[in-house]
Amino acid sequence: MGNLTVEFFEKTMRNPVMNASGTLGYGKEIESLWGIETLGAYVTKGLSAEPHHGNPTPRVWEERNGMINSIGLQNIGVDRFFDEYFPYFKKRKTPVIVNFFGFTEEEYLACAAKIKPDPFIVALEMNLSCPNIKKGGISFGKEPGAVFEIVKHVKGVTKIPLVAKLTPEVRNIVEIAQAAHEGGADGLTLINTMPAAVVDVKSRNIPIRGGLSGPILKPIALRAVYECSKAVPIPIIGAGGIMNTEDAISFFMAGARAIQIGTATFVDPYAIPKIIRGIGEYLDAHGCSGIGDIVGIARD
Amino acid sequence: MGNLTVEFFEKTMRNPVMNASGTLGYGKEIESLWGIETLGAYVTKGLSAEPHHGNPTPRVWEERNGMINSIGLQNIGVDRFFDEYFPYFKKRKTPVIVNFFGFTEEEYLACAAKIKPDPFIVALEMNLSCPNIKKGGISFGKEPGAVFEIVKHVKGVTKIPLVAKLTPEVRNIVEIAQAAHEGGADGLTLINTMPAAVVDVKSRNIPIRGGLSGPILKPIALRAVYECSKAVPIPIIGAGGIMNTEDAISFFMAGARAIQIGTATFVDPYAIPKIIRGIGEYLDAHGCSGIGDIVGIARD
Amino acid sequence: MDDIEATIIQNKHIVSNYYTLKLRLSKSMGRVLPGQFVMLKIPGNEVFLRRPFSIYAYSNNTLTLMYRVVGKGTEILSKCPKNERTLVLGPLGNAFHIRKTDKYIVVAGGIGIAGVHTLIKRLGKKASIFYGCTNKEELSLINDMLHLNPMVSTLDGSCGFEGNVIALLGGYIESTKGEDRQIFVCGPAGMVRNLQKLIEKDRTPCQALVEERMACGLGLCFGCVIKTIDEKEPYKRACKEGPVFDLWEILL
Amino acid sequence: MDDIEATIIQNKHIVSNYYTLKLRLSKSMGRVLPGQFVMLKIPGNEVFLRRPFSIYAYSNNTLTLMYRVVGKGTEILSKCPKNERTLVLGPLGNAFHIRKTDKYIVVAGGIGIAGVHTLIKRLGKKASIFYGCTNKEELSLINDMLHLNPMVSTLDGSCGFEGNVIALLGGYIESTKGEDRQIFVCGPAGMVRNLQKLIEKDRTPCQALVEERMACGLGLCFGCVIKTIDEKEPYKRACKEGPVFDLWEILL
Ligand SMILES: Cc1cc2nc3c(=O)[nH]c(=O)nc-3n(C[C@H](O)[C@H](O)[C@H](O)COP(=O)(O)OP(=O)(O)OC[C@H]3O[C@@H](n4cnc5c(N)ncnc54)[C@H](O)[C@@H]3O)c2cc1C
Ligand SMILES: Cc1cc2nc3c(=O)[nH]c(=O)nc-3n(C[C@H](O)[C@H](O)[C@H](O)COP(=O)(O)OP(=O)(O)OC[C@H]3O[C@@H](n4cnc5c(N)ncnc54)[C@H](O)[C@@H]3O)c2cc1C
Ligand SMILES: Cc1cc2nc3c(=O)[nH]c(=O)nc-3n(C[C@H](O)[C@H](O)[C@H](O)COP(=O)(O)O)c2cc1C
Ligand SMILES: Cc1cc2nc3c(=O)[nH]c(=O)nc-3n(C[C@H](O)[C@H](O)[C@H](O)COP(=O)(O)O)c2cc1C
Ligand code: FES
Ligand code: FES
Repeated sequence: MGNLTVEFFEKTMRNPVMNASGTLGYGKEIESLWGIETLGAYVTKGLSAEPHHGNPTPRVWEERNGMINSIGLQNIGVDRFFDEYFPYFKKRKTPVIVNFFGFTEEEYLACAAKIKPDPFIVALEMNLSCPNIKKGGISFGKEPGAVFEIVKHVKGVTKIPLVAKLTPEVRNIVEIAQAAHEGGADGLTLINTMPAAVVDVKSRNIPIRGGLSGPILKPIALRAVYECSKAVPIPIIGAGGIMNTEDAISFFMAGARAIQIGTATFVDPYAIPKIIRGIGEYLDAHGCSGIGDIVGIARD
Repeated sequence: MGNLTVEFFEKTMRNPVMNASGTLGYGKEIESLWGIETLGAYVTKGLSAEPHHGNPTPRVWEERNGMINSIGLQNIGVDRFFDEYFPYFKKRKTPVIVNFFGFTEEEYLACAAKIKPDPFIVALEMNLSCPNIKKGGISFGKEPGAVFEIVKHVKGVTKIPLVAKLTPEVRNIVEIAQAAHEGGADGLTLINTMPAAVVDVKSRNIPIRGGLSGPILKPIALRAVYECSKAVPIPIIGAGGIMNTEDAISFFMAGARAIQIGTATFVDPYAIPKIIRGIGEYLDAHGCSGIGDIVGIARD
Repeated sequence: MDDIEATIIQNKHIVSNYYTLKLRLSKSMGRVLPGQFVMLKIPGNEVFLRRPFSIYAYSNNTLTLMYRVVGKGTEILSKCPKNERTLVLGPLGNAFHIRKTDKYIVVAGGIGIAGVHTLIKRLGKKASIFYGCTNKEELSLINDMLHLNPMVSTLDGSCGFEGNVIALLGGYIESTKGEDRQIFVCGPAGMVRNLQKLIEKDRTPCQALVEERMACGLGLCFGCVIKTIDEKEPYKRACKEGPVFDLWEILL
Repeated sequence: MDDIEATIIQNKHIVSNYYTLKLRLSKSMGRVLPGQFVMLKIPGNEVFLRRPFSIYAYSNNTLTLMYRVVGKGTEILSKCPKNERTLVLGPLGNAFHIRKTDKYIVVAGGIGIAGVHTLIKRLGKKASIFYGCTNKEELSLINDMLHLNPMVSTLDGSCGFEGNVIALLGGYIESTKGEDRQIFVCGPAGMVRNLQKLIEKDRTPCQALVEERMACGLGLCFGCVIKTIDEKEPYKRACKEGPVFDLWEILL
């Protein structure tokens, strides 16, 4: 099979496929099905400077061709992750991207500052969908100015490459991408979930309000990847409803240099290894020497 | 069957169900299947002060559980509509909501000013998703300040009740709803299509970038309806992926006082009459005296 | 015109990826004109929108379509068993207008034959038929017209003229110069463009059945437009003002 | 544990909306413990996520589930014919822990019986079984346990004790006071809460099998949590740290 290796921020990854943050637990949970080293990089569950309990249930709800989650960023905190889990990835020579968040700018900075550079840390992925509790709960990723500031400040406390993960709930994702780039982001992940709600007609309840993921998100994500990849020179990691190899290829063609797979793993726990294999086969069948041959080739 | 009649802006409508703008042509096209007077109100195709040609093809594309359109607001102009089509609705005693747009504020004002009050015009529906060509193509509906201004100015040139139709591509639809209300909007329509794109892996093209509609949109629309209905006192018209009676009921429960049906008509041209009948049956079966009994009753 | 319940009574493979589908309708479609089409619901819920197909034949509440498998919808359709139920919206669109003339010429390429089949049946011996396809095998698509002596071309030369059908037509057009002719065409966009070039000088009267992506088929969405020479309102709906257009009024 | 191809060999209606589903697996699931569950793919593509079901019985690569039709997924499942193929991810979750004791008490309500079925088979005559359901007919769900002399209650009083099973259990708990007892429970949340109240004073050792909405079943998503008394980390995953929890450690 062809060469799937990619360089990301001067680190080599076996392939351009990662899990999406929050959809592969702390990593170890999948080991009875497939080895973590299958991944190009493991993206951590969203971590914060201090542990968080998350939301009460229901936390997940099925939607036609998608799902809504309201996990509420439950996590054991960045310190425990590095004590208890990080050695596992190092032992398995699996690069890690550390997804992190905060409810205030200070929390973002505190968390980023705690993470020490390491040969197996490819990047920090900064979740900008998080509500800013000092600004009435409006999330950090909404205004170009605010994005510029927080990215710049985080860059000031870490030497690790920084990827900004953007929310689609903005007026124009291209201007947010540009602001992140100008703030110093080394890459972008597009996109996080889209806010949504369910009405249960029988019980006359709104059982859940949360983030929409899965196939439903794909056309929205593809648009974001395409438009942002034309507007900024930094690498883009695509995410949103990638269920199979064809979906993955479409993200590369739209301009993504790597992809993340989330909800698909819940539907088929082998989705990630299958898609990695599928990408290899696609490249072989089309005489490509690497993923670079198809990144961003789709014409409008 | 129970009473479906609703009062909207002091006009009586037979029922709270409308077509969504742009999905029932100029109205006459459906007459060989069912009578236009079936509708609570007919919502016009988006009209502008001057005619517009619209976009080249492809203009429509199928998505899993939805579709993408890029019609480009083709229309014959507001004058021709009132000359050639409006008398048809009057003759059939069918209330009309006039959807309109502009590419500059002046065009919005010019169009609104041309529409004379009439017993059969329930409201003007102002499409705020339209790109402002004087502001680099960013649409009018994106910033609370801009929305407040344009709504206020349009209110200054018409005595007809004004409904603002919002785009979901904003940082926080609730603040847009509030701005529209403060600007003087008498009602809101939530939501317009969500920007999306398709990559055709075989041809390595992006055949279409446009607005996503259909079932895919429903959870996003429900969230918008729910949150905005809690935040503003003006009536909300819900739209987005309503395919059947249960979907319709869920929008009422989330807080909509009327609904619009778009894409469903393409899948089943009888979707509108079926849903109207279904709502009546639901109200009967649940001992409701009118739609008011269920509007906004869903609890979080 | 209505949305009519239908039952598949036959779904037959013809050759390569071509099929015919016979449907029994639960009620009459009313009068069907040559060139009209239907919007067919693809059984199941894998695909969302309906698919447009020309009315290949219709009589006694039995509708026949001829289709080519090109994507997801037609793929699913090709696997639908007998007795599967579905919905057919139609008849839709305008129709070929048959004006009295000396010579009727019908030109079709590939699956385009489905669009002119009822027209050919109507014209009978009065029509000169030109049909282009890929190879000999695909000629079974016109098995029921052989008595009308169609002129055929195959791209691989395995039968008839070798090359495209417009090249074949060229000689005929030349030899009937000056006569009052009327051309009807249905086929791939490239073929129709070639025809346009061929007869550009004489601007021979010609009607073309065009294909555009459709969402509603009813004129509701303005998704299926084709550009015309009408400067005031260039985009006309293929499903409503079409699918048959005067070749000299459209911009391909 | 693996995602295993499976073929439906029987899908049998028992009574009202209860069914049993027998699946032949293409390979062994390995060791299955009482209380464990599987994530079943619902055939077709109408529903998206998998559905969790307790392992009702398992031997020789044959897996049996007992299910109740409550929504879209189970509705579709109830219509799946023999020979339909699907996928079964499992065995998943922790298990009931059987500690040596004088008295084992198994309490189940409705479809909750599926969660304790393998446990009852394991305990055999050593267990006192309490089963609550709606009416006499539903007692056919425990047909294969009648030789174990289960105590039954029906809400309509059509068989056994009239009322809920916790009320029935009350007398037994009273009469065995002071003995070393161990309770296992699986049933609706209300029933488990009532049990908690009943034995609150003595805090009788009790393990509860809980149901939460799940997306992955593998501990990946943190969607299925249940609140516990652990102040540092209150939310535990029902699919990973559960589905069996110490009744005195969870907050219902
Ligand atoms: C008026 C008219 C008459 C037609 N008559 C016939 C006929 O008799 N026999 C036949 O085989 N085909 C006919 N077609 C083309 C046929 O509609 C498409 O081949 C079919 O819709 C493809 O569907 P799919 O799901 O297999 O392809 P996909 O590519 O998966 O379809 C995706 C979408 O694109 C649309 N689409 C794709 N290709 C075409 C096309 N060439 N034209 C229009 N829409 C397309 C589909 O309708 C669908 O909405 C006709 C088209 C039109 C407009
Ligand atoms: C560990 C465990 C074991 C279970 N064992 C059984 C069993 O042996 N037999 C049985 O009949 N049922 C069992 N259930 C409940 C069963 O999973 C649900 O009834 C089923 O998922 C409902 O699916 P649906 O599509 O019919 O309902 P819908 O309401 O349409 O389902 C929508 C979503 O909600 C989830 N959901 C709905 N109800 C429940 C519920 N009670 N518990 C968890 N998720 C739910 C579904 O999984 C799905 O994701 C078990 C649940 C868990 C967590
Ligand atoms: C259960 C769940 C938990 C998630 N948790 C996080 C998180 O902690 N941080 C984050 O940045 N994104 C989180 N996401 C978003 C995903 O990483 C991803 O961006 C999104 O789900 C779209 O991809 P998908 O459609 O492939 O799932 C979560 C998504 C899901 C479904
Ligand atoms: C083909 C098409 C054309 C549309 N044209 C307009 C328009 O002119 N003005 C407008 O405000 N919304 C327009 N819309 C948006 C719809 O009115 C509606 O808000 C949206 O489609 C969501 O509803 P649905 O999911 O029921 O289709 C159009 C939608 C479609 C699919
Ligand atoms: S397909 Fe909708 S207008 Fe023609
Ligand atoms: S269902 Fe995903 S963690 Fe339990």
